[in-house]
Amino acid sequence: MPQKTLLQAINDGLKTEMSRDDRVIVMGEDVGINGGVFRATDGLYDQFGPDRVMDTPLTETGIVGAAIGMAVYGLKPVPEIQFADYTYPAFDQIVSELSMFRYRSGGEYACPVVIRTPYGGGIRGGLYHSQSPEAYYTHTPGLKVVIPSTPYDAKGLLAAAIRGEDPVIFMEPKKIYRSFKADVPEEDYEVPIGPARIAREGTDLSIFCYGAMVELCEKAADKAAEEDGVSAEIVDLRTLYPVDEESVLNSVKKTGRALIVYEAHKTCGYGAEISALIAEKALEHLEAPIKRVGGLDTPFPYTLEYVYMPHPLRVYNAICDVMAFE
Amino acid sequence: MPQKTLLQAINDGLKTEMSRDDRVIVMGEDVGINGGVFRATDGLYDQFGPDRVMDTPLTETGIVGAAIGMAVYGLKPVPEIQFADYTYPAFDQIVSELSMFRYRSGGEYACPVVIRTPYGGGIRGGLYHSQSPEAYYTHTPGLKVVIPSTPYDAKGLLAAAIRGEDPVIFMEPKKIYRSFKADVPEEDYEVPIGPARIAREGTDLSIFCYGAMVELCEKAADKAAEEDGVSAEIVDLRTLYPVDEESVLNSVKKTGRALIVYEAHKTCGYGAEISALIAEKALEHLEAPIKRVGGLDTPFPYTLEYVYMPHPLRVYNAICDVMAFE
Amino acid sequence: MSDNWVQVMEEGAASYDLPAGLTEADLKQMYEGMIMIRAYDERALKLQRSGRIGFCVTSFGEEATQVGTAHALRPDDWVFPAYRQYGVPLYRGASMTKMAAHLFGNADDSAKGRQMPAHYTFDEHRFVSASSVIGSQIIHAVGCAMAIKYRKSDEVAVTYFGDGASSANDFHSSLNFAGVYKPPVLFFLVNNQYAISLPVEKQTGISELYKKAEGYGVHGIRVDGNDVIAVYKATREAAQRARDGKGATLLELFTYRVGAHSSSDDPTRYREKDETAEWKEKDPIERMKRYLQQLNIWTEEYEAEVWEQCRTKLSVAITKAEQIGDPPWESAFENVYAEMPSALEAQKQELLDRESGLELNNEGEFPL
Amino acid sequence: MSDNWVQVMEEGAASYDLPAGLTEADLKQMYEGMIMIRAYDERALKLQRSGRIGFCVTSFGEEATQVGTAHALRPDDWVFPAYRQYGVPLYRGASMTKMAAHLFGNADDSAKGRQMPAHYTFDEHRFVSASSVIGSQIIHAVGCAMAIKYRKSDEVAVTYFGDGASSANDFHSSLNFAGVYKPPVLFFLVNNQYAISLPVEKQTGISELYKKAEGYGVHGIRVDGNDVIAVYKATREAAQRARDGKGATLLELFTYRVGAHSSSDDPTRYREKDETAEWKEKDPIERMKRYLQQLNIWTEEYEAEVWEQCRTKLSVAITKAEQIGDPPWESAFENVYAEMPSALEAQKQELLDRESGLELNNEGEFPL
Ligand SMILES: Cc1ncc(C[n+]2csc(CCOP(=O)(O)OP(=O)(O)O)c2C)c(N)n1
Ligand SMILES: Cc1ncc(C[n+]2csc(CCOP(=O)(O)OP(=O)(O)O)c2C)c(N)n1
Ligand SMILES: [Mg+2]
Ligand SMILES: [Mg+2]
Repeated sequence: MPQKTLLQAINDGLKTEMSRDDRVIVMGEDVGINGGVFRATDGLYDQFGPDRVMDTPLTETGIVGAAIGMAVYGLKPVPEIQFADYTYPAFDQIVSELSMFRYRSGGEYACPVVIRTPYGGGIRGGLYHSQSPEAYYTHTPGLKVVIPSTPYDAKGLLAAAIRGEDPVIFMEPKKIYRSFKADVPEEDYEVPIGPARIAREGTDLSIFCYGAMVELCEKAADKAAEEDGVSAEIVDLRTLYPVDEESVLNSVKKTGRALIVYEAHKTCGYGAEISALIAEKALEHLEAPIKRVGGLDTPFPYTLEYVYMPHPLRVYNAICDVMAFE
Repeated sequence: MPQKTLLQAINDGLKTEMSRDDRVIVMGEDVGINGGVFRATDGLYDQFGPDRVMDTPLTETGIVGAAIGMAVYGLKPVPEIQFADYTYPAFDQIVSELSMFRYRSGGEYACPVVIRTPYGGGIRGGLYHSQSPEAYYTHTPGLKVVIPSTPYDAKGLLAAAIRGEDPVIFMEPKKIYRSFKADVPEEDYEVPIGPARIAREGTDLSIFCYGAMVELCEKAADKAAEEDGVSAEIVDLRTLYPVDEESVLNSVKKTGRALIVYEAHKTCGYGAEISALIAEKALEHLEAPIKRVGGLDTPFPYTLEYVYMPHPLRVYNAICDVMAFE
Repeated sequence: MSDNWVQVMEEGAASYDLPAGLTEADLKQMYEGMIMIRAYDERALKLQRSGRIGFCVTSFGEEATQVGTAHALRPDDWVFPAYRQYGVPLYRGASMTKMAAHLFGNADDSAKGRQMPAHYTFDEHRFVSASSVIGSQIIHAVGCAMAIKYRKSDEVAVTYFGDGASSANDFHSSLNFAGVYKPPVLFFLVNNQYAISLPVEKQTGISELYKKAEGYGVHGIRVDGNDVIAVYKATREAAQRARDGKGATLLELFTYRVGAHSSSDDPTRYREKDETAEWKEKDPIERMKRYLQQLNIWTEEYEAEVWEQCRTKLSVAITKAEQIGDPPWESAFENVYAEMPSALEAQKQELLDRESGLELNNEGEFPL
Repeated sequence: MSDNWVQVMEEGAASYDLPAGLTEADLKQMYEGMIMIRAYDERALKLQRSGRIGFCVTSFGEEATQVGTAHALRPDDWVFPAYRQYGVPLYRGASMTKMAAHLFGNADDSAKGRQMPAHYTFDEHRFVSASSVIGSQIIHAVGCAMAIKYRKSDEVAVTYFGDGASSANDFHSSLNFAGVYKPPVLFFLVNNQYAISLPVEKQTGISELYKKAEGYGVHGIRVDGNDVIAVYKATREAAQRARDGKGATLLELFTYRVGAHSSSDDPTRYREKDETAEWKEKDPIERMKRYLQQLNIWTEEYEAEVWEQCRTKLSVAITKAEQIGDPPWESAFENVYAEMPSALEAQKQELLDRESGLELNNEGEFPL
């Protein structure tokens, strides 16, 4: 089976979906001739031509808005927003239009647009190329929010998103775009939107995470296993909305302890929802406070990126804290 | 002492601040001759003239962006966004610019802009005149988020916001704009940004809420007191960011039970943060799961507004649930 | 008449030839269509004033902008309206009962009572649901037209929006996309000279809004928006250009908002009665009537009959609509997604289990 | 030369009079200013290529747009730049050590190492911090100019942005506000014909971008952006108009991005070498040199000396900057608010208590 990076898996996924279905249209800034600034759309322009791989003017609200109109007509647009930070100029189109079209039209018009966008830190992108805005979108009914952490899932979840009937914010952890390779089948396949993935089974505490944080939590868990004999279960949420409540609650019922790790600003980040979910539905199973390791409640700094972002050692420390509680 | 509605208190507050400081500029759609669609700026145009009460073109990004430029120059703009739902076209200016100006300029440039905006349901405004987007802004470092629930606080918090050095999203619960009157001093005074208000002392459970939900929680608490002898403490948060952690934790430590009530979509709403805060820092004091009563995870419907919004009886039911847990 | 100003019926009277292949039947149809809108508005406002519906929008004085455009389009052309263009589905033959159902936001409403009145949706008439966010629909029309072009179809997508909307973000993104991709889209900029209280002079630095098109390489034209035949003619030509692959046109339909912004608005706060009176003189229905008179196809009886029919149609529909109740409360949970996620199902179940706390609980008043 | 095309130095040579009250000293100052930018770019790129800084932006070929405008402005005029106009503070006399500190994002950087390189901020030079979000600074300049007007001051606010930015939301809101309020603001649209890989022909439907101003009732003009004197002259006049209360001007500075978009970009993926070569011929520094030669104020020694001085200045500053370390990690928590909220203080304390997990942990590469 071919080994691919997460980025290559996405590229592969786009090619697969475009080959299967001529309703699928890719559009965005620099996605055509240039193949995307991260090269996620590399080769698509040559293979599918300018009508299906559209270089657009510099307007994210235009990109998302036009994609909505295309979807209303019956196409399946897959716009790329160059950085998740630049979804904000399109915020109104995403939050007021894309997410609500089906509802407000009484079900007459659907908008199955899949917005792909790289997010998160780890490439020294500073304030405006590093943000993790997933919580804005998980707080917006009508949207699904999906974040893969492995090449296999990236291709499979993208397929499921594109074939689905709902708008999806498909966020790609750019930090691990190229950092490792793994098996990715040539054939097309779907990884369903919804179910979480147990990245590692464990019995002492549950770590909930997604995207680039999964790898980092694995490192921290390794250290905790080696040095403290802690058996951590790592739950890769994959789909943030609708969340796999059952997997979250089952894991925490088993281990009795919960740690949530995310890069976004801690306050009101997505991890708050997971914590609140547990505190509402599994409190009696808890043997320790629910801890969150998040990004700082500051903008995302350039030089001091490493201060902002969760680090394996910070996660390790948090594991120790949670385990120390009696 | 004069009795005023919340709306009149805001109008009074604006007049007071404009009289005190000629750097204060009011701007927005229909705020001038028309006095604002809710009449919050009524009379300002006549009193202060078109240079200080500016009717603007229909562009929220322009309104907020221009206000930022004015603040950089040294003014204190107080833009009105006609409905909180229409902050989204300005989202990029709020989240990328306003909130980060001080940080990214290493402290060289501050942006003390106070964005006033009515939010929430209760006036049959349907999908786009009813939203409660506070969680988007509490998840954005650099912003302060303030929501008054009484006429007294409205004037005092507005004064503190305008006199402060930081950008503030000042959200006004439109449902209770005119629903009751209360004492509002003629003189100017500040209610500091930060501290919560214990709206009612109690010993059995803590209800955390803000804005129009406070009145509603009081009704529910009345019923619980009468029918079940429950003594509920009601904490009106007033400032959502930075939150008054101490008051939240102290209350829950005292009562051992927590209920959080908000109108925004439940998932990833601000209540999730309060729950997570408690689950992290006061878990050992809890005698029951932390419950949230929120708006539905649906867009905001018109006819079925009453299904969407928290209702005293829903809150009452939740009080019973929390109290029933042993 | 200059190159960029389309007018057919002189304001006083005049020009007796039937333009652009219009038959007498066409003219009558348009005339009746405008009266239908007028009657609809009068009735809606009455319903609102008597508290039977919560809110309404009217389009007094702007009937020609809706009827003239609608008459020129094909039924399979896509319409992305603002809130003031319900005359278009009415003209396209939407069921009056459905129209009324939307005013009440009842169980029969095709928007399922989820939107405020004036946010109609009719997929069978390609009249696409709009939000209340000013200007956001414009780019949807452009995207739809890009899809039409991609499919090599000969439909046209059109969008309506106001002078106020010309300041919004998506006016800019839309005109820009239209200039770049040249899709078959028509932009109807209904310049009624007000955005709530803001007169157009304060909305933007030029007075002829069609000129905004030039900066995007898009064809722009100004049309007398109170002249239904001119509106028809200009639309027809622009649609043909679009179908011929020649791209977009921005049509400024110059008119006046004779009524209030909505049932919540009080225009005496911000404009002079004289100004409004002046524009009442230019009423598009009266203007058409004079035209029909000169063509000798108008009689008092005809007029009376048209009004009578419109009113009856309305009365029947409204009586029916008023008997239909609210949508079932469970319907608030539907159509958020193609399938209801389990967490939402659970929220529904929670209410179902209790069925308390489900009464109306409004205190405020809608302000604009 | 048409009405809307400002050029002073003919491309070959010519026009020996000193225009607009410029002295020889002025000309030399501008010439030296352009060389300083060129030298700065060469050095920055070298630092980046050798891994000593993480990222850089250059402005090869666009030096005249910075120097010509800067020379025409007063030091108390406000500048709202994009990322490609660091030549402006350089020309206004910003400390070279501070400039270099920003390239390294070190403890001495006035942005405190919080922004990527090319996001300078210098309050003492009224050079205002910009975000990376394209176009968002334009409206800040407008707001600043509205404040200037409110205060009846005679400063001017200016903003720089690219052809790509003309598609952004705040280009539209800004020009619209400028047309309505007529504040003293200058819009420098630096049309370098590319937005990363997108050529300007695909960015918008017209080729002369200054014409976009008309749709807003704003004065627009096109200037040869490789002709530093023309840029100076046009800016001077527009600034005077603004100070005289005559409102805004959009100046399209027509030029070409000779280099890559940034240190991460590879332009061979999307444009022909020939095209770039052609524009290298039109180099603004060479053009000015020929002009100075004709005025007999250029010698080889002079040229060599200027380069020498620039390079020395740079070397000194960079050596110094490289010795300064990163900002202290605690500084990441400062300046979020005027005073640090206690929750943030607690987050800081948490790291302080542990001081572990504070190592660099990057895996990706910056792509554009
Ligand atoms: C983005 C946004 N901002 C503000 C409003 C509030 N609002 C509703 S209608 C309106 C004026 C619209 O004017 P125009 O576009 O000229 O349309 P008209 O009402 O004249 O038909 C405003 C400001 C809104 N609906 N959306
Ligand atoms: C809103 C937004 N979208 C996308 C980007 C990514 N991006 C950075 S520079 C750039 C092109 C800008 O082109 P132009 O405005 O012409 O300026 P130039 O680089 O040519 O000076 C893009 C798309 C961004 N920074 N901001
Ligand atoms: Mg209007
Ligand atoms: Mg450019």
